[in-house]
Amino acid sequence: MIVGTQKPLEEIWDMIKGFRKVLVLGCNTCVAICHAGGGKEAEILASLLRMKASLSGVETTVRHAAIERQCESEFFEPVMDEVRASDVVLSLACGVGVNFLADKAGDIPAFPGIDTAFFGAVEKAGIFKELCAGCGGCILHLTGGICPVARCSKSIMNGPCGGTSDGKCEISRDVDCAWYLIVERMKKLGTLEKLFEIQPPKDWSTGLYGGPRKVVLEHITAPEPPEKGKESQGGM
Amino acid sequence: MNKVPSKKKGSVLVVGGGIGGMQAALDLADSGFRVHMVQRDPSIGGTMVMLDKTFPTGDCSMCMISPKMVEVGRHLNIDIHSPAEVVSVEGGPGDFSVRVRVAPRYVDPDKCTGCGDCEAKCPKKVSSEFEQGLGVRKAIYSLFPQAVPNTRAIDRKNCLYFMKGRCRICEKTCKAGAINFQDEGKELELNVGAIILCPGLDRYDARARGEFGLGRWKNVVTSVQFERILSASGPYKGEVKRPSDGKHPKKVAWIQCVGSRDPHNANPWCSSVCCMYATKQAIIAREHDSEIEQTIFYMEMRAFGKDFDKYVERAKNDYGVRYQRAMISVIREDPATGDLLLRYAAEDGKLVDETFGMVVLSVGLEPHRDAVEFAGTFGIETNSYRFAKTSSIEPVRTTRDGIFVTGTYQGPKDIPETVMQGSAVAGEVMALLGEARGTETITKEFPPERDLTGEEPRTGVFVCHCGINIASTVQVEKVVEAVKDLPGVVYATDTLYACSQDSQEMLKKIVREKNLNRVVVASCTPRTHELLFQETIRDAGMNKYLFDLADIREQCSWCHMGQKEAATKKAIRIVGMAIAKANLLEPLKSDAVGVTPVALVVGGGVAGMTAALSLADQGFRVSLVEKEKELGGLLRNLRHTLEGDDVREFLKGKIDEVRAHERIKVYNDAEVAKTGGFVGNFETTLTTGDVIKHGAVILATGGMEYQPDEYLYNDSDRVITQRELEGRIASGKSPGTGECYVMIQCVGSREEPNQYCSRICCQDAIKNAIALKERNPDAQVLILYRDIRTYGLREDYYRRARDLGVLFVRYEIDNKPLVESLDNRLRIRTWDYMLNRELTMDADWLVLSTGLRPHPTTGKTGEMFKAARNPDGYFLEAHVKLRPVDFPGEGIFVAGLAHAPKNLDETISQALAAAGRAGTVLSRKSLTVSGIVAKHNRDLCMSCLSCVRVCPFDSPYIDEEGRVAHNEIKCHGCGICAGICPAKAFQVNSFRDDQILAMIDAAMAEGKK
Amino acid sequence: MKSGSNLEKVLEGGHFAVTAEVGPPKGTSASVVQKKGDILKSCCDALNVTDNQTAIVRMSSLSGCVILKGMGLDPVMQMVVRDRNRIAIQSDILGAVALGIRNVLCLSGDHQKFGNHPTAKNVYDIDSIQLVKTLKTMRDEKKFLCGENISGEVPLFIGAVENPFADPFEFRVIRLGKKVQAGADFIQTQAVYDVDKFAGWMKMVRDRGLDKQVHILAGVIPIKSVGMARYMRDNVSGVSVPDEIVTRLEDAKDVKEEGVKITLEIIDRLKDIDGIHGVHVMAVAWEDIVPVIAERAGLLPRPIL
Amino acid sequence: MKPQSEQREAPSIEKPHGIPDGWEPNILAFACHYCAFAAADLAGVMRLSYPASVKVLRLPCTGKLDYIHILHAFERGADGVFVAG
Repeated sequence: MIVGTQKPLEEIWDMIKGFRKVLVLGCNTCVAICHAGGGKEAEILASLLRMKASLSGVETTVRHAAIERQCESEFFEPVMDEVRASDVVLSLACGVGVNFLADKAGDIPAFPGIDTAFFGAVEKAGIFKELCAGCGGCILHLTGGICPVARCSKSIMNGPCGGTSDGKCEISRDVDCAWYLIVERMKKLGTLEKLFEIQPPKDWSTGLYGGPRKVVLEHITAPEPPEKGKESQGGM
Repeated sequence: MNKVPSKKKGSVLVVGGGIGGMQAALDLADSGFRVHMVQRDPSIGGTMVMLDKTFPTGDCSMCMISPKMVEVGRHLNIDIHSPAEVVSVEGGPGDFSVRVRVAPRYVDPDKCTGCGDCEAKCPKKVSSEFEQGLGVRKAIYSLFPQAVPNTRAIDRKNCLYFMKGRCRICEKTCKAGAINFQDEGKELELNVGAIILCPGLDRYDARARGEFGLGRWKNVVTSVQFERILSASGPYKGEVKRPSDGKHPKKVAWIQCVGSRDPHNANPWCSSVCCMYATKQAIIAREHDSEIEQTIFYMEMRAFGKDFDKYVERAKNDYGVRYQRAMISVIREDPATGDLLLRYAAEDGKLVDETFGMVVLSVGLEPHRDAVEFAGTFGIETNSYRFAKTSSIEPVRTTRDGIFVTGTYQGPKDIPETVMQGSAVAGEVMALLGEARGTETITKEFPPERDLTGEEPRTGVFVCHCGINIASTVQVEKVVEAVKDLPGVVYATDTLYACSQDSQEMLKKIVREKNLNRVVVASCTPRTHELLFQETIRDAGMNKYLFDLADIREQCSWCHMGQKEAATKKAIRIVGMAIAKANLLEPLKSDAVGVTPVALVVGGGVAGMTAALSLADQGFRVSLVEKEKELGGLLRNLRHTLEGDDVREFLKGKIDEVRAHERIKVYNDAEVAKTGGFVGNFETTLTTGDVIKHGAVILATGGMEYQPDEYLYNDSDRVITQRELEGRIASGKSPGTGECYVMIQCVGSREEPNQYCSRICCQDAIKNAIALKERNPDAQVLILYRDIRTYGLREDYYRRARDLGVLFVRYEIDNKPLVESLDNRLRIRTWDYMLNRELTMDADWLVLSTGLRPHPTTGKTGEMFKAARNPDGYFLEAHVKLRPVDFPGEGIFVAGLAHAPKNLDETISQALAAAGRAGTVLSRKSLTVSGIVAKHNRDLCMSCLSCVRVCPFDSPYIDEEGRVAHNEIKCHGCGICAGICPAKAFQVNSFRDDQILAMIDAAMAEGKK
Repeated sequence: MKSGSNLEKVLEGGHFAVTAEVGPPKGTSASVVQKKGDILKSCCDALNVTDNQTAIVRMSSLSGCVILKGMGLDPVMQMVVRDRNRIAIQSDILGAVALGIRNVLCLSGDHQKFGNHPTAKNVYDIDSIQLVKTLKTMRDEKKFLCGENISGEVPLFIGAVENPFADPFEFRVIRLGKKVQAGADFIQTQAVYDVDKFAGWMKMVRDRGLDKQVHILAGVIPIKSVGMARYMRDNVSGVSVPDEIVTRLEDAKDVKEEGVKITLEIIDRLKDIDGIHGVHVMAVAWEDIVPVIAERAGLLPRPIL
Repeated sequence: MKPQSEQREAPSIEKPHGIPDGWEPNILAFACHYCAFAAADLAGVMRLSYPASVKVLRLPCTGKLDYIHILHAFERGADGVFVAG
């Protein structure tokens, strides 16, 4: 899932303090699961902003709402009146949702309430960790299912570098060395010899560095409108 | 099965109302028996209520025991007779007649509301027994604020009226008219099927040891006095102060073994608890006062219990407690300062003088002073120390059939073991009286519930004066006036005592007359009175959850005395909050689920077999699962107990009994493969393919003996374990003529990574040492130890070993003995701390006292039943003090070595306890679920699993569709799920978000004028 | 000869090589580099110029190399893959060769987190092994990474580093093998203090025959103070400083002298290990000790080839 | 999916100002039924005195407490919130 963390209140306040009618809009999917931007957090943030406004002597109304997913057009319908009645919408969705909302919100600004962090998983309650970088060219079959792109701080393909110590990365004792894990895991799988080969430089063009990406599923995309007269001829 | 009318009585007498007696009473009353509790003091509670905190978790003692006391006090099937004593006992198992003398209380419990006005007004001050003389009480009093029953009692010896014929102020004060100076007490004749003795303990009177100056030097206090000093509700409100001048002592000393382990001047036994309570007190003292320097003078650190060694390590490392191994010969006071000068012999033998601001005497435990007469009344034998006589294989049976014993009357012990024995005697009684279950219990009948669907709230408010308790501070009429027009309120009134019988009737009448559908009572705390009022409105045909209690006494009038205006304003807010909530309350159903009256016992060792037999005797079918071909477990390796009981004989008898029992089915070569379900309704599949449906499970997966690799064990045939030595002694191979045996203790125990005491090894070594010496006095036996931990009455054998000439030499962990092999002998070198030099011995045999480990299957089994384990791998009980055989998940219990290392008698006690606890589940036709549970809204739920991860009771789970679902049967209504749920998919009944928000609004609203 | 550099000649000639490290300044002064070059020129066969070491911005390695080259010294250009993508790397290599640089040492580079721009974006387009292979392809096949041809020769003596003390120990030799396979001509190792462990590693290296395929120079860092020893022991990942070294320094009257003695003892033992073809002395901010060490270790004079 | 329609009114918080004489903070305590609420009872039993402006709201466990409960109290004018469990 997409993991995010809420921005500091001061930063949010700086974004919205000039606006009189604020809508805090939560997204009840990934960011709700990581306790950063669901309906519950929207309600909490709205309350905090109301108090912040009051303490700053600014007359501001702050309302809150949430929808299932801010990355689907249809889900916005029930809140669009609220959106249009606002001076600014503070979206607690991931960056995807904020972009999407900006497209829909016309002349109403859409601001981010959270920092979208990474694709990750719950390690245990309250701890989320990054496991995939969305590079568009998966090589997990070569690395024991452990991703060096996302989990090695240098994203190297022929690790581990000389900075590893006691299985930890040089950047912090709290970070596991991904390559240490890869070697240990492949030992266990009996496939260590796969690591003897030199991995060639990675093709990064499938990732962020290749420009904005798009996936098109032709079997699902709406076909061109059929010619008139043929519409109801399908057997029922 | 046709139920043959039983000749056995379905009621039980519990003599003593301490924590052990309470546990036995609750277990029995919860499983279909009627209980008479006879308590000598005017309140139940015993010793535990006097304690501040408990080791090793630091939990507040009163907070733990108080709800239990309330439960006992309110239980429909427990009658408390107090202050009372048993006069005579006739008859036998299944049918005893008992005469009980109830002493006069001079206060009529039927009329008394417990308001305490009389006590406040009583002019006579008396030194308080409860505060150990550090505080005062009145002549009419309750033992302590949370007393149960909370009916006051007049202390005739100190009452001015009884002494001088005038006063009677209490009588004039009592608006309920409960004072009765003519009370003569009464005598009761009870017919019971079994008797449980738990009279509790006395503490050694340290004034007998004049050299310590107790009673002479003001700043020398007993450990119980120090408990009261530490207690936030005690005489010093938790401030560590000296009795002489109220100053904070900088240095505090604890002196251990005062009155214990001293056959010449005091009691010969070890009191088992003092090392740990002194450690606890030293820790808490530092928590209360960071300047304090604590020193504990001790002979041997007996931290033998579960996680105790870790606790002592924490005391040393995190709390700066200094442990000084030394005997104090004398204490002298500096009259100018009140400081105390202690003289002791340091380890190098030099005499040292050290000054302390305060000294705590760790006084030992002993049987109640009337223990001998007491035993006579019940016709049971005592041992030479006046404890009830029992054996290691029947640890809770007295010498008279049908009479059982629990707690410190059986021998010195701590709280969890007392509680465990409380459940154990309950288990024994259930087995004895199984057929009479349910024959004498009473149930309450209620009228049908009125259907309230669609009605707007019609709330009635009853504001209590509580005599003058509330009314003297809160202007009750003003409160009524202020709330009567609040939304939803259709009726508001005041009442003198809301809890009195006539008020209850009035309340019911008004509910019907005014057609009320919500009731708010504003009086005292819901913790003691909510159930009472809920029952009353239920009696009036209302759902009991349509009630809220506003606490305007404990949380208002009593803490704002003399501030009428402010208190009244606050009371209005409090009542307003309750009304706001009441308006949003909804009737709740208490669901019930059936119970499969079958037990699964995992593990066929002595724990598993004992539990299985007890449950089968109670009348339940039992499936006993043993992974090996044979039953018996670890005990098969043992021949005799320290006390000399023949273990093989005992074990054979048990196995035969299990095999022959018609209600026990044994599955050998079988393990649990998977399990599911919840209390009352488990379904477990075995590796054999058998599927067992059961209502409760006992995990008795046992332990293992540690296989050493230390001290040349793998290199020399002359290095053996205690178990191997036991075999050699039994077969006559040991001792050979003039042989020398050296034993090393704590092999594989009490050091990282196994920082725990294996508890059995000291006795094992001493048992074998005695056997060697008895067979051949010429044999030399030398035991290298760290601390000899022959706790309780086992101390006798330590003394016997020394008398027989067994030598004991202490070693320290950072200077362990060194062993080298010499042809057919072994050379052992160790540092002798007494002589301050190295000792070298050549031995024929080196015997290693190897500790215990949890059985490797413990982890796997635990995971399946979601039973947590401690860092050492032993099962972690639900609460180390009060729920020693339960798991947080209901219907799952633990017994034996799987829980922690323990001796045979303790394993048997725990197994009986597990059976007793399981009996409380299996004996019910159905289990009622409280209405206060979390409700799960699947439409809102995102299955994020936050609830699944945080719930302490495993009630949210992933269902067959792979989504989060909620099992309300397991839910305790704590609401942690609701707190964490990002989708607000959980709401706790009666604590819903809308209700809480409404209460916040009401709390913050300006009160009406 | 692949490159004809002095270092290559010394090593191919079977001599025990000595290299040292020159850290360029956090500024524009060429004289800083020249001064260090002056101190080191008579006691070393080649001088490494570090590349924004520990991710702290300094004068570029290429410039430092050019300055040393101008003094008639043989520079080793260190190149990390942290800051350049494959385009920049190859372009810099072309320029370096054009300016007469012949030795290149390929490294991953310390993570920017440690440096003075911790919020920088790193590159890590290719890793150090891929860099070695890229240089070999450029030299031997005269082709860029993309396969297109390079005009002109690319005479390079390719170096790589290895840390025998990092985890997982047994995989380190395998990884060294990958570097050799990728085309490394010489290896400079992380600083050695635990000679026993290092010897164990070298045995694994010899068992795989790698010592025959590549010149291994053992890294040495003289310790100047007790604090530095403790810091290296406790905080520098992948460096293993035995406690007894710390104790020796703690007990020493003259810590610097003791540090030198320890270094000499280590070099002495390294010389006896089969497959060690030289030492690489990294005297960070203590360059003037290198001639002393070289002298006392009997490594002078340096061969002139 | 339905948007969360329930909305709170605009807040009625005063602007910060100096503390007037005799002012007592308005404090709401959230207390666990099993411990802190029992402790509050005990305080009464022991006749310990504290300002009457402190009010206690009983929860089944402080784990039930939600951020919004605290914030709501502040929005309604609480000067302090005390969570004990």
